[in-house]
Amino acid sequence: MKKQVNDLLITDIRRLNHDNFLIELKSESPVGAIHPGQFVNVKAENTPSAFLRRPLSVHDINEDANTFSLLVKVVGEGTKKLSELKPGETLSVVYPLGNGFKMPSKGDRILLVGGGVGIAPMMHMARESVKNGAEVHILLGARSITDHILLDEFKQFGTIHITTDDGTLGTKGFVVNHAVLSANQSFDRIHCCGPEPMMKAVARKAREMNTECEVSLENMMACGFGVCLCCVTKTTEGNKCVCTEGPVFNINDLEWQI
Amino acid sequence: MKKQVNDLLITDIRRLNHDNFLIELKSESPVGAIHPGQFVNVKAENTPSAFLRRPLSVHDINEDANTFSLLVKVVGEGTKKLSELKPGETLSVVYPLGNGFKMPSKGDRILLVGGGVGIAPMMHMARESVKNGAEVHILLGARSITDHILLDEFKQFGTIHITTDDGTLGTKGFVVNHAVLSANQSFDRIHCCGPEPMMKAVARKAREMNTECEVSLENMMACGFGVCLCCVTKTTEGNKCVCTEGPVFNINDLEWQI
Amino acid sequence: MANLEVKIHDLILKNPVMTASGTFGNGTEFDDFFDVNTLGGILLKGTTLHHREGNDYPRMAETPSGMLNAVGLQNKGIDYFCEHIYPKVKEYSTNVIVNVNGSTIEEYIELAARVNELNHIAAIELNISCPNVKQGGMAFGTSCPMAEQVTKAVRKVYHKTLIVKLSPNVTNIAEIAKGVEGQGANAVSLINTFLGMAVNAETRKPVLSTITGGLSGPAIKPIALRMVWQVAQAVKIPVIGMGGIASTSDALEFIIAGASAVQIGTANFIDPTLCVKIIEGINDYCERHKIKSISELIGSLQL
Amino acid sequence: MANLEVKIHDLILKNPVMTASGTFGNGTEFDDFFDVNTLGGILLKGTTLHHREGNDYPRMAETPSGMLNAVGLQNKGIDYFCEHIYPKVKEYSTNVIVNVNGSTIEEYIELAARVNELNHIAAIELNISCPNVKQGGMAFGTSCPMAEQVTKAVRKVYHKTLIVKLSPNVTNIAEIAKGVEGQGANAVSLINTFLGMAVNAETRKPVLSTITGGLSGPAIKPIALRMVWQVAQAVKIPVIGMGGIASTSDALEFIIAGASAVQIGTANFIDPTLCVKIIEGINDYCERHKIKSISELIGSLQL
Ligand SMILES: Cc1cc2nc3c(=O)[nH]c(=O)nc-3n(C[C@H](O)[C@H](O)[C@H](O)COP(=O)(O)OP(=O)(O)OC[C@H]3O[C@@H](n4cnc5c(N)ncnc54)[C@H](O)[C@@H]3O)c2cc1C
Ligand SMILES: Cc1cc2nc3c(=O)[nH]c(=O)nc-3n(C[C@H](O)[C@H](O)[C@H](O)COP(=O)(O)OP(=O)(O)OC[C@H]3O[C@@H](n4cnc5c(N)ncnc54)[C@H](O)[C@@H]3O)c2cc1C
Ligand SMILES: Cc1cc2nc3c(=O)[nH]c(=O)nc-3n(C[C@H](O)[C@H](O)[C@H](O)COP(=O)(O)O)c2cc1C
Ligand SMILES: Cc1cc2nc3c(=O)[nH]c(=O)nc-3n(C[C@H](O)[C@H](O)[C@H](O)COP(=O)(O)O)c2cc1C
Ligand code: FES
Ligand code: FES
Repeated sequence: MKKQVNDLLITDIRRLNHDNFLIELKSESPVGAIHPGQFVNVKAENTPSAFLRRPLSVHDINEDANTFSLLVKVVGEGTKKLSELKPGETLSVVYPLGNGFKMPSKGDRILLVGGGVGIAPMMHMARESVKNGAEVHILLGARSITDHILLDEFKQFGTIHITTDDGTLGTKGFVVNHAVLSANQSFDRIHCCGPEPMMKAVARKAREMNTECEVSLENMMACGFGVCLCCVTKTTEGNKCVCTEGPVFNINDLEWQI
Repeated sequence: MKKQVNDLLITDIRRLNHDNFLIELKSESPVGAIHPGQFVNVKAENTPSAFLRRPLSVHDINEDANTFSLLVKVVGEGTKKLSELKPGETLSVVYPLGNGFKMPSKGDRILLVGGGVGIAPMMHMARESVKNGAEVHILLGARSITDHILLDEFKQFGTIHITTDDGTLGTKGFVVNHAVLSANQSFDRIHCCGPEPMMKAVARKAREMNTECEVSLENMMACGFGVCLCCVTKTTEGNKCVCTEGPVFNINDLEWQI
Repeated sequence: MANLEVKIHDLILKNPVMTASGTFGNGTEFDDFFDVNTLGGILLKGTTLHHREGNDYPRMAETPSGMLNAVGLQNKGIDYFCEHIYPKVKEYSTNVIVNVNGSTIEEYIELAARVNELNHIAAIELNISCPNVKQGGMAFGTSCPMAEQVTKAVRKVYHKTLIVKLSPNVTNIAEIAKGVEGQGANAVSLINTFLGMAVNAETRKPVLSTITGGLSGPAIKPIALRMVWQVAQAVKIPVIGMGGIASTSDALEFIIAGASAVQIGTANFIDPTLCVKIIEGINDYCERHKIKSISELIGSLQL
Repeated sequence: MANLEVKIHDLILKNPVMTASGTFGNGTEFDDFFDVNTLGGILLKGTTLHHREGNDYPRMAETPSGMLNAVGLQNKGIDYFCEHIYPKVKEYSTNVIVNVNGSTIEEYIELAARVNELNHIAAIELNISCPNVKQGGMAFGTSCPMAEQVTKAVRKVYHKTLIVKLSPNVTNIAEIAKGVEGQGANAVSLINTFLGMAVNAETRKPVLSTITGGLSGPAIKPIALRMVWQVAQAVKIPVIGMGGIASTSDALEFIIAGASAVQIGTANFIDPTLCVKIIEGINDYCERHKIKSISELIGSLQL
């Protein structure tokens, strides 16, 4: 799908909990062409401290309505401005960007791991993986029960596994403490998105389990389409741009000390 | 009244025509202490091209509700942002600023002249002048009939005289073409606010009529309370700050070539 | 309460927050907004030997996250200052510092000598970096030998704390800082404004009456911070940092980069109570980070 | 349609809008967004003799109305360029210009000689102003004698249009512009980024891996505009203006101040189609103001 920059109509905006919300955007090009794990780069408001665009994963798509949604956590001025938008307004979006996840084949058994707002790209990934005929397991980690969102939606696409740091829901501890991430489990592939320490811990487990593993990185970006060279990560083949050669990387290609 | 900076509640915001709107603000200090002709300095949104505050005249006050209003014309980014505010939101306001008009005594016959959005301070002035027992005439000029606003409101306080550049309402021409600004009229004082060429033309008439005349200037301001020295105008006593020693000046004190 | 006291040579500031010259009037303009004595110190507006009318209007242009000014040191001169302004500002219990400006070395000397007589003026800030005057000003601050010369000359007649205010419009600001340190400056303050320009595309005319003016505000903060860091590494005397400070975090960044104190300039125009908020914010930060004294923070950048 | 054609020595630009090196990749990254051939010219990303990995991540910090970058000239070197990039970019019908960077004069010479061989490269832009490399870079651009030396050396081996890109981190940019003009530069382009810095107050660490980086974006526009105006008055060769251009009005302001052409940099990141909008905007302006040829506008500032 060709990259484009467009003012897209906001068809819905919905607060999910204290700091997460969903924005639904009407696309001009067929959303079916967006690959799971790809992201968009948005500009809500020309505020001085949110000068650049803000990269956000495509959370889910709706082919019938030709809309896609973003799951956003409010962390600073840019995301706060986004949260104040209203349906009927438009948002400037550059999309689709990045490579996306490797898709499973029919019969593959895969595990999607999302920590915090890292669950964002996993809905789209789960939906498309099920379409491909894969068996999907979804491991979701958060600090506490009130931080877990969209569990019913995820349940549509596979088996859900939950952890909370404080034990208020599911297994107490981090995602890597969950039984689904242990050597007696066998997956064709693990796909992971979340805070870097969590992704590194999952990558370590995947190594132990001898399982292929992909992670989605969130480096700081200035352009999002490969021209500024600001977003690099070290790989076995030297610095690569997270925005064009990622955000999804196989852990074997990264120079992570794990 | 002590100057203050406060986030004031917007109690009403109302579009009057294509480019003018009214904002009503709930004051924390008694609005009765605001002098006609004083202004406020507001900050709607920290946008890069509207970096500084925006000076706006106090249009009118409501002592019962303890509110005051601003009459704003959308000319650029700052005023556009203001126009998008909603009742219930707050606006950061530094107020009250400047000197204000010289008030009439009982029985004085005065003429208020407003051109374009220069009519803004005249409602408050008219209201207080009537309270003082003055006879108030109000001359309002605009490009065309659709640019004339608030005529009914002004009528409460005195006799209205109208001009339009295109003759669609009242006398055709500029305010100085109106009969009320002619030597056979006698006023104790003329108070004028509008574009500079218009104020200069009125000042010239006032000289001819041998009538005291005050004008309210709109120089570019950075601070609004006398510390940056950016807003100066040349007077018979040298450069003076429009924000503290004005915005209202007696035309005899200005170095205008009229 | 953390201990926010800092020393700038003989000056004891109860906290590191001061106001920048030309953005705080003579302090009295802020009396309505807050008690000026809560500040670490105030810098009065630029004073010259003789009365100056300043430049013609327009003197200001807004720019992205900043502004250009071309005030041109409008002030009533040192006689008026001594007679009318000093009697008021000497009542402040905080440090009151005069910003002195000359078009020649002789003028700087005469001014400094006059201010030296005023008991309640704690220090002078030698402005060798004003971009808005035809003579002197920035010319002194953009040449190392001239900066040294004027500092040396003033040092002879001025016996209290001598702060030299540096221009950012130079290739090597650390070199100039070292130069004036060598001539007896007790502290350096930086930065003054960048020489900038605004054009009205519709009329094809400059926006400012003087064509160019001085750029200030958040836009210049990254460059100011870099210069403060470079200068703090180059000199042993205290560095007073400024340029675009608009929040507690901004002020802390300058202190961490090596500033012993900061000055708030343009941001006063937008929030006249900002200085007070920043003093409170710095205290909160210290408590949150278990910092007992602000001195632990100065130049604490971890490389 | 107004006539938007401008000449930069031997280069004929169909309009004065180019892209700034390091912000436009090799052009192909924009193919999805618009037809790159509609531009007056494109500046390819900085090329060095040898492969460079660039600096460590993080390389970017957002600042008020601007950004700092510390990319450090990541590129695959001139051999890779000739083999893999040149075959693609030579197909563009617009002017394609290579931005060359050395750590020594010898490297500049070798690079320029290599690019001289490439038929479809219309010009080189000699980058003597990169603030993000340890050796060379800005050191050449902040010293007049060194700027002259490198220009002179390159002039000997490079026979097409030679543009020298100036650093704003200097006391007197006009002096350096005159210096390189004297050594045979056919045009100067300015400005490169300002050396700036960002600090994270919470962690007390620099934000960038390299501590300092280059400031670009609208924040620097007023200073860039002033420098373009000063340089345009000092030299006879064409001036290419840049620094914070983000709208048609910005571009026009540079042209009115004396730039024969402009480059759009950081703003491409925010609106990848901006260049096209600015070309249209300039044409609209000319029609509205009854300007037949853009050349009437260049340096038309009314004082
Ligand atoms: C490929 C990619 C996909 C992402 N997907 C999502 C998503 O689906 N949902 C979501 O909520 N967030 C996502 N993020 C993170 C999101 O971009 C940042 O949270 C957002 O940019 C912060 O903007 P702000 O103005 O609110 O915060 P700021 O005030 O700018 O910063 C707050 C914090 O966020 C970090 N941050 C700021 N800008 C970026 C940036 N450009 N990239 C990474 N981190 C940044 C800062 O270091 C700081 O710690 C993604 C990031 C990337 C790179
Ligand atoms: C004392 C005073 C009282 C005023 N009262 C009113 C009022 O009651 N109602 C009203 O609508 N307007 C009033 N104005 C004018 C108003 O301040 C400007 O229209 C407004 O600041 C423009 O902001 P902007 O961001 O929308 O436009 P910009 O995009 O900033 O500029 C648009 C135009 O307005 C001019 N302008 C911008 N800033 C200022 C400024 N600080 N002072 C003067 N002119 C400026 C510019 O030169 C430009 O031509 C007053 C101005 C002053 C000084
Ligand atoms: C309107 C205005 C007037 C100024 N006048 C002076 C002055 O008289 N003397 C001086 O040394 N600096 C003067 N400055 C510079 C400031 O003191 C300060 O160095 C500069 O603005 C950078 O800080 P800021 O970005 O916080 O404003 C002035 C700045 C402004 C905006
Ligand atoms: C991410 C980035 C990379 C850059 N790389 C180069 C470069 O390789 N060579 C060069 O001469 N300038 C480089 N520059 C500087 C720009 O070409 C331009 O001079 C500067 O950014 C000012 O223009 P702007 O404000 O429009 O971005 C780079 C700028 C940025 C932001
Ligand atoms: S964000 Fe610019 S190259 Fe990746
Ligand atoms: S606007 Fe600052 S002194 Fe008047």
